[in-house]
Amino acid sequence: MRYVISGYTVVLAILFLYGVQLVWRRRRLNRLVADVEGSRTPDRPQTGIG
Amino acid sequence: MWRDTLLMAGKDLRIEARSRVALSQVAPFGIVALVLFAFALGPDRAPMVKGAPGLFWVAMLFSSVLAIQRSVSVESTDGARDGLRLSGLDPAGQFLGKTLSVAAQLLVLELVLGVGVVLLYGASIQTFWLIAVSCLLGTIGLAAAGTLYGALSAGLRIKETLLPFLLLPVVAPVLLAGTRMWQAALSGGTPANGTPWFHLLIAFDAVYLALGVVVYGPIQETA
Amino acid sequence: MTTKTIVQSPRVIWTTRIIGLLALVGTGLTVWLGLWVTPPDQTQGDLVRLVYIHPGVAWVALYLAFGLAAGCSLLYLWPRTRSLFWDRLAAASVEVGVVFNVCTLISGSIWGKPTWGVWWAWDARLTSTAVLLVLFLGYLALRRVPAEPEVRARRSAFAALFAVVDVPIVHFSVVWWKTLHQGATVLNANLSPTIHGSMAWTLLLGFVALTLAFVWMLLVRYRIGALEDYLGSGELDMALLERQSEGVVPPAPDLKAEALAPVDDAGAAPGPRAPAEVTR
Amino acid sequence: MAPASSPSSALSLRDVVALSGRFPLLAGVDLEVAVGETVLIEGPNGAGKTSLLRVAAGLVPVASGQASVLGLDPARYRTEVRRRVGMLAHAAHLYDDLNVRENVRFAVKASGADTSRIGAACERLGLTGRLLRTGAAKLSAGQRRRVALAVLVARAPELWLLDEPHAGLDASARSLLNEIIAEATAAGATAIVASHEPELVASLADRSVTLTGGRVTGERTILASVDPPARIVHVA
Repeated sequence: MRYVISGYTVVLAILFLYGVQLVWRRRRLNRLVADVEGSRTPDRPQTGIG
Repeated sequence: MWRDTLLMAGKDLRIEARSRVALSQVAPFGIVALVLFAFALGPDRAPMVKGAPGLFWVAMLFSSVLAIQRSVSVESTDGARDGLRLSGLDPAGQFLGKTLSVAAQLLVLELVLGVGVVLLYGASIQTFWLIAVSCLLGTIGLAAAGTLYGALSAGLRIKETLLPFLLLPVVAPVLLAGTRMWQAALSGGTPANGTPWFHLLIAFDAVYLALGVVVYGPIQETA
Repeated sequence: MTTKTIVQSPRVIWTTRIIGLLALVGTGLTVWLGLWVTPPDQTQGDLVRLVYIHPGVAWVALYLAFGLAAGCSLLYLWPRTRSLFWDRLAAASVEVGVVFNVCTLISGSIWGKPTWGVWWAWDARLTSTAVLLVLFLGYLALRRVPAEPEVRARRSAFAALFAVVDVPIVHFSVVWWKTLHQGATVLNANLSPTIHGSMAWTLLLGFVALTLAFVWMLLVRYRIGALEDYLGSGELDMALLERQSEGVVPPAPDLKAEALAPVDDAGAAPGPRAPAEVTR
Repeated sequence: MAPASSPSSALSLRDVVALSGRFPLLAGVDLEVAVGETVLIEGPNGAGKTSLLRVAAGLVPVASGQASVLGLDPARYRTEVRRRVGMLAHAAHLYDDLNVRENVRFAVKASGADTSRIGAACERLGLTGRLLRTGAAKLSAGQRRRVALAVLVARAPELWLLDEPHAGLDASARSLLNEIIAEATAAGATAIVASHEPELVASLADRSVTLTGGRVTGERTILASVDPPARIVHVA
């Protein structure tokens, strides 16, 4: 059972951490893009990012 | 296409004849690798003889990376890359010519390393034709896949580090097939021992030769 | 100068979220069913519980992700369907696939230790999986070399093609390498235990949940690629205008549109800004 | 493979846009060059002169618009176009490990041209005696350029694309170059010469086109009333 638990833990942890990392990267990029677009067209509010 | 192949191969081999990079740098590197393997496996003959086929092919694989890098760098001086595109040579011919010249150099290298394995490790070859077939087919595969990856990495600034990483896993089947055929040859195996590997090498060669003929032109235009 | 914005339609956003949620719930259920509800196997005991995740992860890594990457790369290379969409999808697929591949190797290795007594038995399937991992790590390394998106896309698509044609050859070579040397492995019987009842359902659920997790990661990773390209191409409009203002004759007002339109067709335009991409 | 053609126009560009990544090298060029013409391309550095020649040689793909070189689409008949076009670029495209004669032979053979003119071409450019057996690595910049020119003379392409051909040449080599261009066009070839020193080529050219910011911004006829053969006589 030791092996089973560790197998589940490792696999799920890797997938979960990768997913968190993805979301974090996307958020950061969304913010960057919002900044860039905000500076280009200040009159136009950003919509629907992310 | 065949005329261009010969022209290209002739040009590359002439350059090698003049610069002797393969002879004076790549071949000694292979010998050094063989000697280092011997050091690693200890002074006893037994593990060396047992490992001889694999060590031969590992040394070949590493040396072929060097040979490919040389073949790429020949075309990257003085705008020769543009020159080759402008030359009017058929891209398929360029690919086959480069492959041919690399294969010719690797065959000489195999001869050197083969003698090295026999002399240094004390391996005795029982079935000579298995060795010959594995070397010939393996070399074609190494040269074709290498030339293809060389072209892919030609425009990259960090090709020296990237090329081995891209190429070596791809040519792993050549290592496996070559090693098994050599093992059969050293232990006096029957032709049956070599047959599946023979097919595998032919498939590998055919795939990468065909890919190169079709794709070399488009790769060259990707700059 | 028209400012194009990179927005995602609410539909895509919500689809992504729902898929992510389903993947989470599905995986959670699989874990619960796999660890507590299903019975242990007669021959393998509790070890059989690994069957609910290992094959699922392997299926995603070996078939789904790399099959998708191969298909996308081909579609990119085919002139009629050439679009950065396929390139980004291929890249996303390979990256996510590599993560699943690592999970496959780890879970396979953990399963192998109690079964075979060693972490790495040079089992044919695990070995070809490892070679596949290295091949596609090379692909990712190649992508990391700075280049224009179109150049990078072409180069990567070729690299993916070269690697993919190698996969069957590697597979056969490794299988023969193993079997021709030591005779057929008898351990395969342990790897495919008879499955019925709650086990079958859990297995199926695991496959579905992991596939959904893959799809969710793919969508998010694609979005990241699109955003990165968008940020990288921010200077395009400025470059075009500057270039034209070098001319003595004032450029025609619609010149920029003309100059860019065909690039759009070729899929070479800053993809995420094109209207078609907005809904992705 | 390619349609056998005796086109009336050597180069025809219609609203051609060419990109390097996202940078527009050419931003909508219209240019017609008739067979037998000598056209001078003028313009400041970075105006797109080299890019125009590279598009004509099929080295840079056309992103939009239409290009036809010797009546052929350069994207479709890439090899065919490159065999019939000769380009003198900044780099001489020489292999350092080969000597002059070998470099010339390889380049001429590669283009499928007759190798019988090689000797005369080398002699013409002063590549004789020991120089022929000198490795390309030991050549000076001017000598490299002469080797590249010898290749062109031996190949006798239908369309000559010369990028700053006078750069790095001394006065006698410059007048030799002009002579060669004049002879080639007299024999029916077309020449497109990019230069920011137009006075060096002006005596040869039928007309001059000015590029700025990747577009054609001016055009003038240099020797309006002189038909090519008469002018060649005059120059030679």
